[in-house]
Amino acid sequence: MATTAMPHPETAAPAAPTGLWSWVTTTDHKRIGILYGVTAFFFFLVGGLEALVIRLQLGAPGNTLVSAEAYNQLFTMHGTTMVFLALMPLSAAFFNFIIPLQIGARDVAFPRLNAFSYWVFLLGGLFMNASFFVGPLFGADTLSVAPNGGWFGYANLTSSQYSPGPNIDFWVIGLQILGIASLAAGFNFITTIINLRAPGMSLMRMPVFTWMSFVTQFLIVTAFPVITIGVVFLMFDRFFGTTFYNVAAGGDVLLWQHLFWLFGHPEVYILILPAMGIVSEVLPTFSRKPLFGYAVVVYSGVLIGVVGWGVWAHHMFSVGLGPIADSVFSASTMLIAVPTGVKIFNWIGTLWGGRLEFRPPMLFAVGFVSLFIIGGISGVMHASPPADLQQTDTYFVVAHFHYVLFGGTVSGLFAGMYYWWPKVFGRTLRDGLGKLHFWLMFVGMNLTFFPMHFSGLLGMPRRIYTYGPELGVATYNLVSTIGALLTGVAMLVFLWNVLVSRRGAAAGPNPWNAATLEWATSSPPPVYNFSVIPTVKDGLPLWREGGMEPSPLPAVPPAPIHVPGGSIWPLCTAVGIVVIGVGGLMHQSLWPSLGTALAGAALTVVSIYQWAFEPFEV
Amino acid sequence: MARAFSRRFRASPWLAGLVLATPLVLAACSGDPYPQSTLHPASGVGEAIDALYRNIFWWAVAVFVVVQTALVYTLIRFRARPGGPEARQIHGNTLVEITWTLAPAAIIIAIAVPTIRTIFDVKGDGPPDALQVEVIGHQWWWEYRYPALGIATANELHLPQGRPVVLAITSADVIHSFWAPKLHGKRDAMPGRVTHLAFTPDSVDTYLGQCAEFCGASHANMRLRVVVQAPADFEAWAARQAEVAAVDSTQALVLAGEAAFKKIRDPGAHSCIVCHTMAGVSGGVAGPNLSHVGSRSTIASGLLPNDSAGLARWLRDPLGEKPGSLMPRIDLTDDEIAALVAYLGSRK
Amino acid sequence: MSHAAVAHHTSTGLDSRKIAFWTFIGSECLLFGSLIATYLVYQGRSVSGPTTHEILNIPLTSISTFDLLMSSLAMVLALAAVQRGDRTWTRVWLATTALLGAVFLGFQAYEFQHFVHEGLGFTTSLFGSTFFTLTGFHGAHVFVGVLWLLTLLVRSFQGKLGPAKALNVEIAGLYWHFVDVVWIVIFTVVYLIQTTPLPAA
Amino acid sequence: MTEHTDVRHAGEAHASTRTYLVIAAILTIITIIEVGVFYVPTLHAILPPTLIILSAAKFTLVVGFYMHLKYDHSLFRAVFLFPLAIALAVIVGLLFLFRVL
Repeated sequence: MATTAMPHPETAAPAAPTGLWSWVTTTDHKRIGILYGVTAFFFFLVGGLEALVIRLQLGAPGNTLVSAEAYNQLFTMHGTTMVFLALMPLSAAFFNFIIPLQIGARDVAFPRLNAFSYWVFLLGGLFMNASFFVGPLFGADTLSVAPNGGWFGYANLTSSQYSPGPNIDFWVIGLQILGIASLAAGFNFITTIINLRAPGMSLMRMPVFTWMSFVTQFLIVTAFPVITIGVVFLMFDRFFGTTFYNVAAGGDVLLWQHLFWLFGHPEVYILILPAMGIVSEVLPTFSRKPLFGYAVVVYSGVLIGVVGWGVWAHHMFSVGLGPIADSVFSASTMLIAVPTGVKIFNWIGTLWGGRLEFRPPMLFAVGFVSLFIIGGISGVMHASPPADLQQTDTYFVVAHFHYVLFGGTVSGLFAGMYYWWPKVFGRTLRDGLGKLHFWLMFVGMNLTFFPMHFSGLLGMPRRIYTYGPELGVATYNLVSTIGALLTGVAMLVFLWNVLVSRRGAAAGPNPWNAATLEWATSSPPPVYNFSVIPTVKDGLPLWREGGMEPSPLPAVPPAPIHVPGGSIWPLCTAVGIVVIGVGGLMHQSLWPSLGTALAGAALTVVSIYQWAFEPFEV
Repeated sequence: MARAFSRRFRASPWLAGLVLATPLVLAACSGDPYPQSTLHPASGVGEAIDALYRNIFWWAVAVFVVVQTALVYTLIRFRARPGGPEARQIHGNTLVEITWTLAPAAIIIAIAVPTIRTIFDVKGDGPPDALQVEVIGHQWWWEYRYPALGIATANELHLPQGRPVVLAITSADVIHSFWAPKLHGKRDAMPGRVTHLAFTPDSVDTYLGQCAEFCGASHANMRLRVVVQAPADFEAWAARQAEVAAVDSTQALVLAGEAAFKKIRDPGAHSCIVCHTMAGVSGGVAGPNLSHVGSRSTIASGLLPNDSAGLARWLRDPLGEKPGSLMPRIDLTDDEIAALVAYLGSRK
Repeated sequence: MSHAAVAHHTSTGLDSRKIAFWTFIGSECLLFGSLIATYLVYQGRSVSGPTTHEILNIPLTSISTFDLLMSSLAMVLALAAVQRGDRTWTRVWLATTALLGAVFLGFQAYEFQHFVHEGLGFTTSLFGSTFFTLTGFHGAHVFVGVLWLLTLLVRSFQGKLGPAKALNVEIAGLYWHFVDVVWIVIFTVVYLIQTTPLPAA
Repeated sequence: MTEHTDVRHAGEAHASTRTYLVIAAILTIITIIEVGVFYVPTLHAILPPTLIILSAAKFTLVVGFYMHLKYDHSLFRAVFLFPLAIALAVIVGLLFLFRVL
């Protein structure tokens, strides 16, 4: 692809090319961020629908809305979709759009690698969800070959002996594809944050959202290889008949649990840290004062990331690892509650003495803090192994992680959406609808998940498609179902707000009068982000006198700016990888499987070489 | 709007506290509406776990009230009022940071000490004279073996009251988790490993429980009961289980049922004797031991009551009752079903 | 990789590709770390099939280890040659490194075929599964490395690998040395530390 | 972080060819020792620790000299050693949990 001609100083910056081809070949971090956001929110709605059907089925004891097999597929896909296809990519949407702007860069370090990450994510998500519809290709009816082994896919239930169908093959190959997307993005953002900061922006002057994203990327880069190996073993067991998790041959089912949770716990910090970063940006802006204890909040985030590697076996207290291992992991899990608590206190410290304006971003950020307190406390309650023996695998744990993931991450992400919407689209979402959305979600969320503490303590295990009336948890489940419906309505209000706001008043560069660098450029920013790369003198450049030079940025770039063109090769490489995956899916029959896989491999290799030798100047 | 917001918020901690307390109050006074409650232990170890849980619970409530109140108070006091004070540009306060780092650390230690102590209390090694029972998880039912007494049963675990018991737990296929909440926390049943639960049931009662680790299609239907009997009753039960229940030859229906049970069907796997053990008749091990199925209160791992209606429903369509069940749909005539119901019912 | 980027502003003065690649190598430590941990955890747990003593050939593998060590030396000399702009020696050392890598793959192919012949297949036992997966992953990395080196060789013959492109060779070198270092660990962990007792000497 | 605008020429403080040959010789010697120790039955008891130390030495030599970690910016050390430390901790942790150590 020819690179875009360099603009002559007098002429306005080159208008971003339009049309489908420009989107398919885009390497602009802002467009990739929008693509991530739209795709991830679509999958978030799919995951939400799956949750609604689950709640309708559990609304009453002995319900027959869905069969056992269908229910197992629904809860597996709800978990997998929400973790891998909704929350992580929604965070990635913010990484893509906001990090380069916050550190004063024109784009990420490797724009084409960035596009590659998105396309692999999109195709991986479609591959995984195609399992709902392609049953007939496997001689089964539709809605019967979606993954059904749980988002955790414990061995040896997921072995070919106990899960013979293609269900788990979709899950296994889908996860490997999505792993590639996350890893590629991880290397890209670590390099971007290290190497493309504006002059004067030392690490301790970086915005907290970028800091938390930086820790998140290190967790991704170190955690995903472990689950990749765990899933490789499962793939080899299922495709070639190796004996990694085959108990008869000496294999150990606990190996999967260790490898999965070694990834699993850093994964949940990958899910929460970006939202914590967003809250640490929103609270100061709407309290009209700096974040309380910036350095402490940053170091707490780093500490959470590091200690996050030492807690994984608290998911395995009922396995009986022995009192010593249980004590060690209980201690490390409780230790991690301290920096998390410190972060919460620092947020309250930020609010203290502020001039609090409860605009929608602030509502969701405060909602995050309030609900995350409940989630954090209920988490500590089963950090103690004996108590966990009663709580693990029950709805008490479901309540805990929904308070932390829905009350926490989703509220944080909505705070981010309302906060940066004007920067991304140039128009602000309506306040009134935003508040309605918040209150519906806040009440709906509490109605859904608070009763789960009780159904869990009263002995309702997880992942059961039905339960007897004698259990005494029917009312709690009914309330949860009503809450889920209400939360669904809240999502509709948000979509309505998105539609209605398309023609709102144009929001200027800094509608919230915030402090960080992304608010120094126009809304939406030009394709090259900053007419001139500013020099930063302070952690809050727009609030401090002389915090940023030149201030304000010149409207037209004084010198010609090179804007890299598009490239089709990231998409082609992504297609190649997914074709290999489709080949893997047909492992029952040798030649079609080998043929498809080799074709995919060929496409991938050719695309990589084209990508490598394409004239492309960053 | 801000005022409505903060009023709604001011109510939430007290509302939450109240709602949190209801199950404790409710369960304590009414019959037993919560058979699988984790809050009503009926064994020494269960009480130790419950005591630890309550200790942590009250710490949690205290932290919840303090922190949420601090948040709500801050939201109300510093909300933007027309003509109100500007925000104070505070950057941090080292002393405050130290205090609210040490405070949670102290609470954590206050929880960690009893936790570690209880961990060693519940690590699953009973006294040497404890009753040894092997618990084996299958896809989707429980098998119990009493090696000392030489008997095997399914889904309903009989235990003597007041005597320590050690359950050696494993699985014959995938991972399950044995859990009778009122007696002890759950312990995973894993293929290729043996894990243990040790406890002493306090009082005579029937305790409900179910599998707590996702194990496939009918994970929800893999229920269990622990029937704690007075020592004398337990001895009688065990003795009864050891005998071969004689067939009452005067009952034509029972004899027809025995014939139907022994009948080799087409395909062979549909014959009862291939999968089930019936003392003196057959030795199949794929399905539960039916030698004394008549003495159990439920069948199909707690799904159906053990009466003629329940037995008939199960025999007519096992896959409908328990999705994915390994027991196939056998084409039985109504007469055969009636005969089998009588015969199995007589296996007391 | 694409030709040197226009000198543009970086916070550390280092090339982004080198930072990204060191991060990639760090991530690969976790990949091979998990594979090695699994091999060690499963050692001695196979219920059937040949054991390490009956099948592993230490002399042969020592030679292939030496071969890979020498390829690392050739790689470093290739980089030095590119930086000097010495086209001839660049091509000699790049070709040598690729050749030594190919020889290593030859050793491994022979060893795999020999093991299967001796009754240790990929699915025979835990030892078979873990051994072939660990050494197979490493072998695949060596194969990619050889392709990468041959690509650089072709670029050199096309005159597109001048001193300004030294970074491309340096990054290929980082990859190659890392693959060599992983083999150093595998050689010790798999071949030399055979915890199952030695047969009577 | 030092402020540089130009892309610093890679490896300007790199080692000379002679160093590389010396390193290659040392690596070869260590490998010979490793294999030698393997064949000495009396040393069998302390075989694992010695071998780990020897391979760690080779590891450090290659990473330090051939991969330039010793000469290059400390950032590369951080970005490599932090994940390496996690990998080692994971291996040791799993060996304890599976009672191999």
